[in-house]
Amino acid sequence: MNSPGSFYLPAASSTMAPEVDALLQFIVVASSILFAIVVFGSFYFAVRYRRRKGSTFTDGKDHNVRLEIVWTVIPSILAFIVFFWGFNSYLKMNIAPANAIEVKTTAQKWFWQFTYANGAGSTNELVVPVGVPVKLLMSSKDVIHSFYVPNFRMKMDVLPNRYSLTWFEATQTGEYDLFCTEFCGTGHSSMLGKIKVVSDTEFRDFLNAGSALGTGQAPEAFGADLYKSKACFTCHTTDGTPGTGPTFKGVFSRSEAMSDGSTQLVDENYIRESILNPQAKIVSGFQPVMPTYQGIINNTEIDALVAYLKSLNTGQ
Amino acid sequence: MNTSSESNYLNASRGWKSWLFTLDHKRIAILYFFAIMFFFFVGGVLALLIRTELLSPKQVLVGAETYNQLFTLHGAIMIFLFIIPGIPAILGNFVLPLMIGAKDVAFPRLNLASWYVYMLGSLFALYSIVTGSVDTGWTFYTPYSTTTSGSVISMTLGVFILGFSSIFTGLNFIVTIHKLRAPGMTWYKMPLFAWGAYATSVIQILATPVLGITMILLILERAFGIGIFDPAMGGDPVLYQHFFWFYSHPAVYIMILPAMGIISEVISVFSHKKIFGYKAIAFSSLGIALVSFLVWGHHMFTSGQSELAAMIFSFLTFLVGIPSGIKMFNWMATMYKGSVSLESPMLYAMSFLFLFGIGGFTGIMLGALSVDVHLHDTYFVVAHFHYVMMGGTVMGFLAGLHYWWPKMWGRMYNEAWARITAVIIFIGFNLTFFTQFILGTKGMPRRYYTYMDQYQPLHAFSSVGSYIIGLGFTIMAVYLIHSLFRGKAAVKNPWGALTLEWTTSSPPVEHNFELQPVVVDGPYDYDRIRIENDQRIYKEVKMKSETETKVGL
Amino acid sequence: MTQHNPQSTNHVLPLKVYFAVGAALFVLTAITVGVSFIQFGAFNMVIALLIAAVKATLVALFFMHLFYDNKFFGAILSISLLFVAVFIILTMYDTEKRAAIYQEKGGPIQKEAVIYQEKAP
Amino acid sequence: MSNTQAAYLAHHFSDAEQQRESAKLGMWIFLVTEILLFSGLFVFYAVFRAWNPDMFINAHRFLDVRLGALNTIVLISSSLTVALAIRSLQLNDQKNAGRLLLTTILLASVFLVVKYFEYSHKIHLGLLPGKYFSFQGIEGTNPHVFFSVYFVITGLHGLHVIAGMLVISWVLLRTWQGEFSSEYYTPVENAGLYWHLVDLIWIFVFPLLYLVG
Ligand code: HEA
Ligand code: HEA
Ligand code: HEC
Ligand code: CUA
Ligand SMILES: [Cu+2]
Repeated sequence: MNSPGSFYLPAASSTMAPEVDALLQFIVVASSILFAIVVFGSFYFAVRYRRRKGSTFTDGKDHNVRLEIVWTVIPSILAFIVFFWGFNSYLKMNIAPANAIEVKTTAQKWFWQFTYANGAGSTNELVVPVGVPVKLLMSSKDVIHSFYVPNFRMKMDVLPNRYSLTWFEATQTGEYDLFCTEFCGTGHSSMLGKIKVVSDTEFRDFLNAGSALGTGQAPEAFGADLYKSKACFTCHTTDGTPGTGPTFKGVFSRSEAMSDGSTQLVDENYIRESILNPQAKIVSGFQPVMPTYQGIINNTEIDALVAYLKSLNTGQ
Repeated sequence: MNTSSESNYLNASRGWKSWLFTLDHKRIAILYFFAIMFFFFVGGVLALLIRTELLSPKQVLVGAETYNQLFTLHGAIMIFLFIIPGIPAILGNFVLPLMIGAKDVAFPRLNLASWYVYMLGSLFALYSIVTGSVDTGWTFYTPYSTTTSGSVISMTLGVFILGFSSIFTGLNFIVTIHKLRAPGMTWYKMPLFAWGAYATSVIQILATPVLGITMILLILERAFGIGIFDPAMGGDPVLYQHFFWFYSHPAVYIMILPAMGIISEVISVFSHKKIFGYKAIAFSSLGIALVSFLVWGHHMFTSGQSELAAMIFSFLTFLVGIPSGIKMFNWMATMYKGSVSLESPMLYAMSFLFLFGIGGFTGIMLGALSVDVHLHDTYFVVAHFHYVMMGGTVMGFLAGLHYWWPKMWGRMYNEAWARITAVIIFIGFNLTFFTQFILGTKGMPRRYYTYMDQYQPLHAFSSVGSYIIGLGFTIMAVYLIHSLFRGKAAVKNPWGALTLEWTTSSPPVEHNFELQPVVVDGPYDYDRIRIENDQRIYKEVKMKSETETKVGL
Repeated sequence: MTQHNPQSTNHVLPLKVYFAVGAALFVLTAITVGVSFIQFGAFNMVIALLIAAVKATLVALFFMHLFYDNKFFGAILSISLLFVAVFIILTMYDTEKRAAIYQEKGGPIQKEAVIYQEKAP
Repeated sequence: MSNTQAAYLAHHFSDAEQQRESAKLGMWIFLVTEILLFSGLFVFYAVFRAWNPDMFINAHRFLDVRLGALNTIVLISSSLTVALAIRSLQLNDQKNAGRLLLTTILLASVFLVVKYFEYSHKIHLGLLPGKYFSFQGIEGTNPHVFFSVYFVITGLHGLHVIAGMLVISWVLLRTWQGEFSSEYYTPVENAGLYWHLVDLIWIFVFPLLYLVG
């Protein structure tokens, strides 16, 4: 079921992908033939009947009902075939098998948040078992995003205050790109993620580890993990260059000018507030675009992040 | 500009007032020509900036926000300020009354008003650019557009105002075609460009008001939160998409139908053969216009709309392909056993056939539900619509511009350079956008300012292609401007065409015709009229003065 | 067609016609208000729209002279109504049928609601 | 061809009949664009009513049926007076035509005055759309949406009433100056068509908002 892909298609790694490819290729072939007839036919006539010196009298044959019928009916038949084929696969794409496992997906500027049935969660990395249908129940916290995995040939918009659903069944373990394909603002093109397709046992391990994340780790190290897994890095760098947000290099106990003119010392409380209620105080020179992590990050995780930010100071 | 001593519409009166207050449809067309070309130039430069930014996977020129503004402005300017008014307002205004033997359009004052409204709308758009710009994409999807900073309101207000300009033109054309045809010009003796313009106008009348109300509701949503589109206030963003595409899908046929009309003219004239399937072509225009209102949901297959609605929209989408195909086949049959000369308008027409063919068939791929799920919002869509808009409409526009240029200005351009340019643009275009089809099938999403490394080579090819297009247009600008000042004087009928606009002088006299033309033959009766091509002499059999007719009776 | 006959477009209707139509419109207004106080459930909407349609037809035919004028104008009006219908019907075909496959997809949106809540597993 | 006609014949028309027919056709096409402009609002209404029928019914109780009915009567009467004004012109009775047009404008002002009272009552209660909605007593989800529909439809319609009044004032002025007669009255006819359309739209708005909610 897994085709390696070609110069114009990525590898087909879900159960639906080969079906989509088949129709796509059918249309490519059928329309190439029709295209050759019409366009190259015209070009041939243009050359074959090019104007020569002398008389340019041409005959007056200006219609032929039989021809008109032929070139109405044949394309119509083709169009019907394509329609039914496409619709058939589309229905399959939309009706999840009953045994599908459900993953809740929240999109938010500009990252993905996944929650599994047992409460384990992950950010920007969806881990799924191979050969098992996975149903995504999706909604957004702000604007419309769209969940797109080219290898699976699947895409579904994620709407605010509304559910949308889709499903897939991966046929091959590996890592696949996840894109956001609905324009959602400044960070649209960095709203990327990965789909990690693993074996059944690995998936079970992941679920178990997921609900007990961070135990037995030093807070700084855990915070560093969170910096990656909670997508802070998409906006905050640690090397001193400002991104969408201020850099984390030397952020702790820095005095920061706010857009309302006040200054603010970056301490534990301020960091906490920045994470849970980022719109409260805006660092001057930046847009108020940082999403709230309310409900996504718990207290231990905030503490870990604070410890990590502190460590960035002493590290230098 | 014209050195000959005869009086024509260009030299009939002088001074800027005689232009800014003119009621002459030909002069209004010229006013439109300069305004619209200016915006095409701006949109094109923005496109080149986009392509330069995409040369490498990381930032090259501008930041993410600026990039988002670039493609929004590129899309909005190209669509609302260039391509929708383009052919109707420039070429339609200029030749439609001439073609049907009228002295002017039905409501000359409204016609002038439409130009001023256009300018006003464009001012609003420009105002929004200087006051923070917009970064929503040309589709203004909610709730992004109701929450982003920037001056969305003045841009959408501009779009709203531009709608009126479009409505005025459409209204004028419908009435003109109904009421002002010359004696003897029956519906079936009308040139096919007039049919195309008619079908276009019908769409403009029926669809544009919905764009208007959509923009009003969007503004109200943004300003007061009325709760129709913004989910935070209880609205439905997918409903916005219905509203938007109810206009914007038919709008794509506002763009293509007049271009198809031009192609029908050019192919028949340059094949010196009667157009094949006149009625089939004429009615397929109307067919496309009507069916175009039933398919808008194909832009929303993955939006979370009902699966049943998606099914209906997909089915109807395929129906639009059939009449477009009928046209293509009839054009081919017109060339069969014709006497084809490949002068520059015809070269652009051939480009049209090739590029619109590809664009159309890829439209069919997008119309197929399951395939669209993969391709939606990838570069495949970007490539599709550039193939139909740039490769279809713009090629049609260029064909028409070269075809009627001698009539508009009374000057010829340099034919050799025109042919070279047609080839350059054709090559550059395919390089730019064919690569994007492959990018799309490989999964490259659109509106991405940075991208994954694996897409770089194709993006680089595409950018190089766009520079070649830019070179082509620069050459074109040079030879066209050169022609305005230094071009050879044009004869009445340089191409040996049979439609009425070629029976008056080049450029036409102020009131179009010396005498009221009376139509005897059909517009493409090449079988009945012998044309001595070498001398390019056209026997004027069609223009008979009214007195002559009366004597004849 | 009658359109080229100036007589027909200059057709002067007797006063009677205008007053009769006006009276009919008043009466229909009274009826529709009256009926709205009776509960017919969903039929209230149907009745109200039917009466409105009758009133609109009267205005169009007599006040706007469509009855006597060029039939083409009537055609234009009908076509525009047809497209309004297309707009409403196809849009509602979506908004009403979203729950066809998944229950969760259907239904109106809640104000300020984050409907994304933890569902019991 | 009479003198009055010739005076208004634009150069690009061959006769007055052609000009008249063109103007009227143009007007009808313009009316089409108006209908489609309003179509979006009817979609707005239909979609949200189908989603929240109970809320719509609860909320519409806050509209005053009596005032709505009064306005319906006023608008219908004004439609009648325009129609009669045109009839008077057909009979060359400029005086009467002027009087009837004036009545139309007065009726239109009555309509606006009534609307003013309706609006101020709602503003007073806090029944404004969107962000400004502050009323608490309506059951159902998002009752402010009903008032959005209400204000947007009646607001746009009100703007059309004002535009119609301006147009009618203009033809009234020209009637007083004796420009129209049974030979030439196309502008009045077109102004009338526009006014009837404003009436037509109200005929649907009234039951949808005031009666069935
Ligand atoms: C000039 C403008 C123009 C034209 C003419 C068309 C023509 C068509 N378009 Fe295109 N389209 C756009 C401009 C245009 N489009 C734009 C701007 C967008 C994107 C907007 C955005 O999102 O920003 C878009 C997007 C778009 C989509 C949505 C994609 C997505 O976002 O997922 C779809 C889907 O169905 C589509 C389909 C079609 C079809 C079926 C046609 C048909 O009309 C094509 C018909 C022609 C042919 C088919 C070729 C000739 C036919 C034959 C030789 C006969 C044989 C035919 C058959 C066998 C069927 N278009
Ligand atoms: C008519 C419509 C039209 C036209 C002609 C073009 C023309 C071009 N477009 Fe555009 N494009 C759109 C409509 C159009 N586009 C739309 C609607 C979008 C979507 C926006 C969105 O997502 O919201 C888009 C998006 C879009 C993108 C995708 C951006 C993204 O998704 O991130 C790209 C990228 O390559 C692109 C490139 C180009 C290029 C290289 C050209 C070139 O063909 C341009 C060539 C033209 C020139 C270089 C002008 C040069 C002129 C002269 C030198 C002078 C001539 C003067 C006289 C004759 C007087 N366009
Ligand atoms: C979408 C981009 C984005 C993401 C993701 C993001 N931030 Fe921010 N952040 C910003 C922006 C923009 C600012 C500055 C404006 C403001 O103060 O709100 C900011 C400000 C901050 C500040 C205050 C910095 C200072 O110099 O005063 C802290 C602390 C912070 N973010 C922590 C985090 C943490 C921890 C995460 C991840 C768990 C995170 N941010 C994720 C965009 C982001
Ligand atoms: Cu999220 Cu684009
Ligand atoms: Cu479309």
